[in-house]
Parts: sequence; structure tokens; C-alpha cells
Amino acid sequence: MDSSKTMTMKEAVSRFVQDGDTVYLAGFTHMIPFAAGHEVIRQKKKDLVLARATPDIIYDQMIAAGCAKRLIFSYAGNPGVGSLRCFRRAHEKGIPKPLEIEEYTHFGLSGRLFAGATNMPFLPMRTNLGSDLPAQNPLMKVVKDPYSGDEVSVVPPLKPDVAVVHVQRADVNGNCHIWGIIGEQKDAAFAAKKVIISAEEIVDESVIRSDPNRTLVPDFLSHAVVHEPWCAHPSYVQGYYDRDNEFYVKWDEITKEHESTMKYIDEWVHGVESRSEYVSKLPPSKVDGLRPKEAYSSPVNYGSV
Amino acid sequence: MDSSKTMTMKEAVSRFVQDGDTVYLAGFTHMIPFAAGHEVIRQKKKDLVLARATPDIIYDQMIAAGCAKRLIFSYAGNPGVGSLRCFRRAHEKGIPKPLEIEEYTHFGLSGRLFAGATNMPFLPMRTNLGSDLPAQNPLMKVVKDPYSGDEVSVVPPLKPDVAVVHVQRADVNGNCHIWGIIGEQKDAAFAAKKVIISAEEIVDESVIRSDPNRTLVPDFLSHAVVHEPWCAHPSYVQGYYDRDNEFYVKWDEITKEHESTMKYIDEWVHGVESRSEYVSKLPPSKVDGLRPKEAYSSPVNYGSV
Amino acid sequence: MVIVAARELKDRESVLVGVGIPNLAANLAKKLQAPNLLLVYESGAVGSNPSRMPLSIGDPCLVSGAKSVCSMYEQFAYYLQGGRIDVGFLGGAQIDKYGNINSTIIGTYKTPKVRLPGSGGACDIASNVKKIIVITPHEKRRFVEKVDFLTSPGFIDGKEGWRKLKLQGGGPYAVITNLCTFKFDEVTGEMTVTALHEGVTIEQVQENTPWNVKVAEELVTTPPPTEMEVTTLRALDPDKIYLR
Amino acid sequence: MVIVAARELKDRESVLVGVGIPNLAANLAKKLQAPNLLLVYESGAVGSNPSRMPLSIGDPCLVSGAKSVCSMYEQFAYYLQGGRIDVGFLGGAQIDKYGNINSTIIGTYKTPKVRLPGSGGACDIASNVKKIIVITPHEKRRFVEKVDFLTSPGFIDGKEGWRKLKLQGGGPYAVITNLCTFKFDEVTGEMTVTALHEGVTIEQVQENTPWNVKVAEELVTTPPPTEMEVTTLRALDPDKIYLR
Repeated sequence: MDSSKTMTMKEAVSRFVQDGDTVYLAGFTHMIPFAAGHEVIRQKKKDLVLARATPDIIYDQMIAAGCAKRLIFSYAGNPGVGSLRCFRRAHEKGIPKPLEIEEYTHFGLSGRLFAGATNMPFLPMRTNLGSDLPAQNPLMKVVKDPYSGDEVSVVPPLKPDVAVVHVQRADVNGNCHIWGIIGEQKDAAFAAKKVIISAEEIVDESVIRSDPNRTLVPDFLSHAVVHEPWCAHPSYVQGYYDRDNEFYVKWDEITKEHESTMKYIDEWVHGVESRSEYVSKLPPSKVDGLRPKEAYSSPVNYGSV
Repeated sequence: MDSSKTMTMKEAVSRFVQDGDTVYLAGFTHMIPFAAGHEVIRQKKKDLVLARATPDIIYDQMIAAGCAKRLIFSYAGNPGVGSLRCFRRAHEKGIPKPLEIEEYTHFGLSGRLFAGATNMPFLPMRTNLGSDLPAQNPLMKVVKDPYSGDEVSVVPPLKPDVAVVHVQRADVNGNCHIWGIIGEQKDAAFAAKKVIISAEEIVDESVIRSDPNRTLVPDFLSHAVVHEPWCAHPSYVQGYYDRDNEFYVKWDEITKEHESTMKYIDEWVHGVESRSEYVSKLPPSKVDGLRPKEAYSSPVNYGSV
Repeated sequence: MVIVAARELKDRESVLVGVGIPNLAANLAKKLQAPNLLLVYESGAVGSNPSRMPLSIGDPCLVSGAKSVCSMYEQFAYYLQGGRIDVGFLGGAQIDKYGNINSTIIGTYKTPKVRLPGSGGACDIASNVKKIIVITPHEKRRFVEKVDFLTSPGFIDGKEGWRKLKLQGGGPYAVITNLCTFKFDEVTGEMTVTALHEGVTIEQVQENTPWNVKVAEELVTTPPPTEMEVTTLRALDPDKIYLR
Repeated sequence: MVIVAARELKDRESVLVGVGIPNLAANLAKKLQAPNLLLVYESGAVGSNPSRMPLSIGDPCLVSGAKSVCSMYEQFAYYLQGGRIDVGFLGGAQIDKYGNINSTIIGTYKTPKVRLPGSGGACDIASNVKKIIVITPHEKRRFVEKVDFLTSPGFIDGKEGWRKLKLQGGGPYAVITNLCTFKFDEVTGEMTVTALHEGVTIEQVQENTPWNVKVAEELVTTPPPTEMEVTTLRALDPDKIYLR
């Protein structure tokens, strides 16, 4: 046991996120670590390079709060709703500050992270050719396939300085299980130089070891383990709480102006100390309404003689 | 439901394995589909290109029986014991017939299959340079990394004509779960043109759907589903039966001569009609001695609102 | 549009589904002529059986009871690049007569008038699935001579430019609007009206399309929605999130 | 050899383990000075807690209660190529003074005298881990001027050849035999005797090594096995599968 790794989100962000870092808050629609993003805002980190396939509301908030200087992404929309207005305000009008962009397709960005996680020199992929994207992004290159002679698009590895990966359950050392949509969580953890694992539940090591095929990453990859229930709200955690679709729709309204956005951030980010305070501020009916039904997996036997 | 896919191993091998095919019997030490190999021998398939990272005893048997013209591999040993004598007899002395070889490292061969499964044009990897292997294998090439300018070793995709993948449990359509050492099973299924799924247990579709993250491949990839308990013996199936280490050691003795090998094959392959007959021929004490203890996974909740 | 799109789906095909209209169309087809249609979501869920209409492709109801779930890179690598997907639905802010789509920017890339969400998986889908079906309102600002930014390749400048790319996909297959259905000319790769929806004239289509619209020799009228189609569709969206 | 190898492992290192001697050495180190040693097996098992001595790296006991299990490609890609492994153990039929190893063939590739199993993961391990430790009986047929086939790169022809390959690994670190321990000269990359096991003379080492053996300035005698080491090791292999 290495209990020195367990800490609060405040401590983890303070110790492992530096101004100017390339940050990857993992999660493709699922388990987006909002609590980590809020802590970054509270601690006024700046000049961050924010990387995520889908910036989602969390990066919209961090951009509005002035933490970002550059966005690496592949789909900058509010999923199921429309635009990310803060991203657009920053990129189109420089409010609150200008935002550089570096853009890929989903395959390209998830490929960069996979290549980073597995330390490939570069990754060839069947896409990008024919699109105007490569002309705008010098990191996308073309090589000749030595077998067919055809031109092939390639992307370089992405190795963030720090990744935050939220999971359903982890032990105190950071061995962890996730299920549901598993997005780029594993690749983010393997690609990053520093890894913060946050978990809905801290469980005994034996729970993780009872199902090693479900392990996302073993403990030696992580630098901090944070017990952070409801970390992902308004995103969701399969089996723990559902996506707060209402809030995703509401965000469109909240962000109509920079001022209204900052009012939200003042109240819900700066106005609370921690995620637990944030959760207790949510209407109880909201919290209760997001609790899922039960649908347990059929267990499997790992026994040997 | 598409029950037309369920069939016996005899039918599956007869319909989907053709003379001259490139065949991949999947399983890195675990769940090696011996029953499929034995059926190939019984049906006297010939001129096969046998591909596997570790040929193991099963390919040794198929080589001795004269089914193979070429072996694509990365480690041709009897794991934990020593040589594969039939492979060596064929390759060194042409007994019972000459055997061509095409050789990689483990990373190279598993990479070829991964590239085949994901239809990459080629796969760059940090290995092979410095070894004498590439000089003996024209399919291993070198390209220039467009980012660093360094030389990088690459391998081409491997797309077998047919793969046999044994699993713990599948439904009648071929949705299937595996756990334990998962080797190259997923890549073999995605890379191959035709896929035979064999399973220790046929379960209701709801069992598979209760844990979609454990699914190896969804049904639409498979062409045949075979219910074949004890398919893997003397290899093993986690949670069902252990590895018959005794037989792996004994194989070294059995294969001292081609004649003694053929005697074994006559008795244990040609001498039985099916896997169930093979199992009933094993001493009951052997079968009982391989049964594992219980060690069930902690279930997880997949519920939504 | 939903019903017309649903009719294009055949049993046993695999279809990459986005939320909204495509999701409805796919689920409708599955209830009617294509019970073995395989629904694949960008988020990694395969063979989903959603208990309700999801708002986003990341809805937990797409996972509960799915056949399989894999990671994001795996989804794009094994399924899309792997050539395992038959049909993909795309939309966009602009489309030209060769089916090239813009979902990135209005204006220029460096000085955007409107910054749109970007490719997401669209360019990857356009490059790798056998048939691309585009569902879009028929508006002049959407149908353009030249897209401001080419996000997802159609037939580029006709089939020649497409062939040079050596993509494994089949390219654009149909464009379904509120007025008509276009398919693409086998030789020139140009969008061609093949069916007018009931009550729509070819003049109306031309009015809302900036280029000289090509019309198929055998132009038909889209068969009206059957009662079965309408009832089934309404049951799929009881809260009328997508249907007005 | 097991005890000497075990002493080379430090706490919190990750070690890629094969069966037999390396497995014993790693498990011994874990019971003694390196309780947080991470055992990684080629077969994809990480953090195994084997309840008995496995015969092969694919033994089910390496999976029951492991921290993680991943696929074969993932194991090589995420862990080895990912630069996540500190120590790898290798053996082989032949080794030369720069630590180049042959586990492929005796004779020539086209006309083999003895066909050995081949690389398996050996070349991948040699190219990517920080320290390679070779455990081998000290026999003249194993220590050769030039390997018949270079399966896994050591320092090639000295450090210059190694540097040209631009591999991320650290190359050979130690060779442990029944007579002595070699380490590698920092400048020339040549195998150098750094410790003689108790009762062994440098002449005995030279007799069993075909080249002119280099000896470290500070040559020491390997400290004899402690009682703790011997007792712990015996408990790890009660059936004496690996220990005589």
C-alpha cells in the first residue's frame, strides 16, 4: 500500500498541474472529470494547452475562465445541443483572451493519443486525405506506404503533461476499473507524464484483482488517487448517475454572454470549496432523478487449480 | 436469432477451411483451439499457411500430419519445456514434408495481426532494427519517420483467410465473452475473412449483453458458432479447466520420432470422431484434476435511469 | 426525411449512427424492414438497444444491454478503418454537388465568420463507409457551389478526384432533404434528383439549389409514409424531441 | 544465479518476467528487498501474485488475482514500446562480448543445424527496456566471438553501433552466470567481470570464455547467499522444479 498517493482534488491539481501544461481531461461523453476542471479554474491555472476530442462543457468553462491558450480538439460542439459559445467567443473574438486551435478528426485525435500511449513514432491512418484539415495543421503529414506505394496520412504521438482520468472504482494505489463507454481513458493515462486518477468509490485492492481484465490501468502509472464522488456531473458515470441532459441544454442559455457565463462560474465554481459542496448545492430532486436502475453484469470465474 | 450459424466443429472446418488457406488458430498460451486443429487433421486439409505467434503443440501436430506448407510465427518452442520437434523435423529435414518459414518477433507478429484487424496500411514499431531478422524476411521494411527523420521498422497487415477463436461463453449468434489472457483473439477475429467462434458454453444473449465491455467481438463478425466444451485441452480455459502441464512435458517424449508422433495422432485424432469422444477417452482423474477453484469477479452495475 | 432515410437501410447492414434524425431513422428501419440492422455508435457502443431516445451519442442507455463497447480509438480503427461499416449518416452546414461537406467553418479558417464544431468523426466516416447518406434541410445557404471548407470528402471534383484519394469507402450515396432525394451519377459523381416528395415540383428543388440541378431519367415520387411507418416512428419518439 | 539475479532488482521497478529462473529471481526479490516490484508477463498479466510456480508464462495462476491483464499487442505496445518496463531478463543459445544474443538458429538461417525457438519477445525486450539482465550457464558453446544469428541486439559492435539504432532501451546491463557477474563497460560496451562467485577464479572464467576477458578494476567476490535468501527461495519452489 502506498497511501501517500491518496489526496484531495485540490492537492492533486495544485501539485500536478502547472501553468502552461498540456492537460487532457479524459472521457468521451462519459466520466468527464468536471471536478478537476473546476479545481483548475479555482486555482487560476493559466496558459494551459487543453486537449480533448470533444471539449464539451468543461473546456468551455475553462476557456471562459481564462485558463487556456490553445485547444487541441476534434469536435467543439455541445453534444446533442449545438455550439460551445465560450469556445467560439474566445476563438472568434478573443473574449476573454485569444484561443489558438489545433484541429483533427476524431480518428486523428484519438490516434494521436493512442500513438502517445504506445510510444509510436507516428501513426498511419486511412482518413484526412481529401479534407482541407491537413492544410491547416502542419502536424498532419503524408508518407509513402512502402507496400502499395500510395500516399498515407500520418499523425504524431500526443503526450500530455498531465491527464485526469475518472473511474468508477479504484484502490488506494490507483489500480482501477471502468465500464461503459471507455473513450480515451486508457490512452490518456498511458500517454501522459503525470496521471491523476479520481474515483467514485475507493475499494479494496481485492475487488480490482477479482477482475483484472476490467482494469483500466495498473497502479504504477498514477501519481495521485482522489476519492471524488459525483466528479463527472453534469456528465455521467455508468451505474452511478446519469447524464444531466437538462444542464447540457441549459448551458446554451447560460453562455449567451460572457457575463452570464462568469456569473455561473462565480456561483458554481468559485462559490464552492470542493465537489462535495457543489453536490450539496444541487437540488436533491436533481440528484435523485439521476440515480440509475440496477443492471448487474453476470460474474465470471477467474479460478485456477 | 440466426441459429443457422451454430454447427459442429466438423461442419465448421469443412465449410470454412479450404486447402491452401492462411489459418490462424488464436490464443496466446490460453484457449488454444486444439479441437479445431484436430478436425483439420481429420479432414486432411493440406497446403495450409499456419499463422500463430506461438505454434505450440497444436501446430506441431498439424505439421506432423502434413497439413502445412508454411509457418508464420514468432516463437516456435514448447512453452516451458523446450523444442517443437515436429516443426524442427519438417523445417530441418523435410519430414513429413518441407516447411517454409516466415518469422517475426512477438511484437512484429501481433502487430501484423493488429494492423490486419484495423486495416492499417502498415504498422511502424520500435523493434527489429539491429536484429538479423529483417534481412531474412522481405515483408519487414523500413520507412523514414517524417517527424524525427529516423529510420523506423514497419510490418504489413496480416489478414488470414480463416481464424478460429475459442471463448468461455457465446450466444448462438456469436456475441462472446472472454477473460483471462486475451492474447490475439480479438485481432484474429477482426483480421480474418472468415471467423469460427467456438465456446465452452452457449449462453443466452442477455448474459453477453449484461456486460458489453467484456465482449470480445459482436456477432456480425462470425460465420460459425460451435459449442465445443474442452476444445482447448491440453491448453486451458480460465475458470473452466487448467493447463495440462503434464501433457506439454509428455509431448516432448511422444515426438522424439515421427513414427511415435503419428501413433499419437492416429490414436487421439483419427481415432476419435469428435472432441467429446476425445474427452471421454481422457482418464477421469486427469479431467477432475484440471478443474479450477472458484474465484468470481465482483459484479458491476450497467444501469441507466 | 426520417422515414425516407429509414427506407434506405437494408437488413443485416451495419450503420454508424449519430443522434437525432439518423438515430430515429435507424431505429425505425430496425423495427420495420431491417430487424437485424446493427447500430454502431461513434462512442464505441455496438448493437445498442436503447430503452429511450438518447440526447447524445454518449448516453448511458446506449451501453446498458449493448452487444459490445470498445474504446474510441478501437471504434474508429477496428470498425471504421476496418471497413466493417456499411452505412454512415452525415449532416453539415454546406454541401456541394459532388457531396463534399463542410462542418468546420463559415468564412475562412483563419478569420471565421462562424466557427462550427468541426469534423468529429465525419471525415473518417466519409472516407471509410460503403454508403454515405446525408440528411439535410433543403436551403440555399446549405446547398452551395463551393464549400467554404472541405471537412469530409464527397466525390471532390467528380469521380476522378475521388479515385485519386484511393479511399476504401464508397462515397456519397444519397442526399435526403425535405423536398427530394438525390443520388449520385455513377459516371460523373454529380448529385441527381431521383425522387420528389409528394407535392414537390422540380422547380421548387431548383429554386433552392444554386447549381443547375440534374434530374434522373426515371424520376419518381417518393411513396407517402405508410400508417405502419408513422405509428412506429411516433412510438420511437413519444416526447416529440425530434419530430414536430 | 537466481539469488544473484534477484539482488539486481530494486523496489518499485517493473520487470518483464519469463518462466523459470527469471520468475524465481523476481519473486525472490519481491519477498525480500523489493516488495513493490511490479511483475509483468509477456502474456499480458501485470502485477501477478502467482499462488504456485507457473510452468509457462501462460499459466492461469498468473491471471487469478493479477492487477491487470491486456492483449498481446497491447502488452508489447503499451508496456514495452511505451517505455514502461525497467528490467527484462533474457537468455539464449549464444552471446557475444557486446551482449548480442542468438536464440534463433545454430548454423545458417537457410540451412540450420539446430533450429531454436526464435525471438519471441526477446528482440522487442532488448530494444525497449532500461536494463537487460542475461542469465546463462557459463559454457564455451554459449559465449562466442560472433553469434550465428543476431536475434536480440546488445551493443552490436560496441556502443557506436548501438547508438546508431536509436533504440529507447538502455541495452545490456548484466550477465549472470554460474561463475561470475559481468557488467558492461560504459565507454566500449564490452562485457566486464565485476564479481566472481565464491571459490571461482578469474582463470576459470577465462577458460570458459573464448575472448580475452576484461576484468573490472574493483573486482569483488559475490557475497554468499544469506540464510534468508536460501530459505525464501526454497519456499518459492517447494517441488524443486527449477532448483536442484
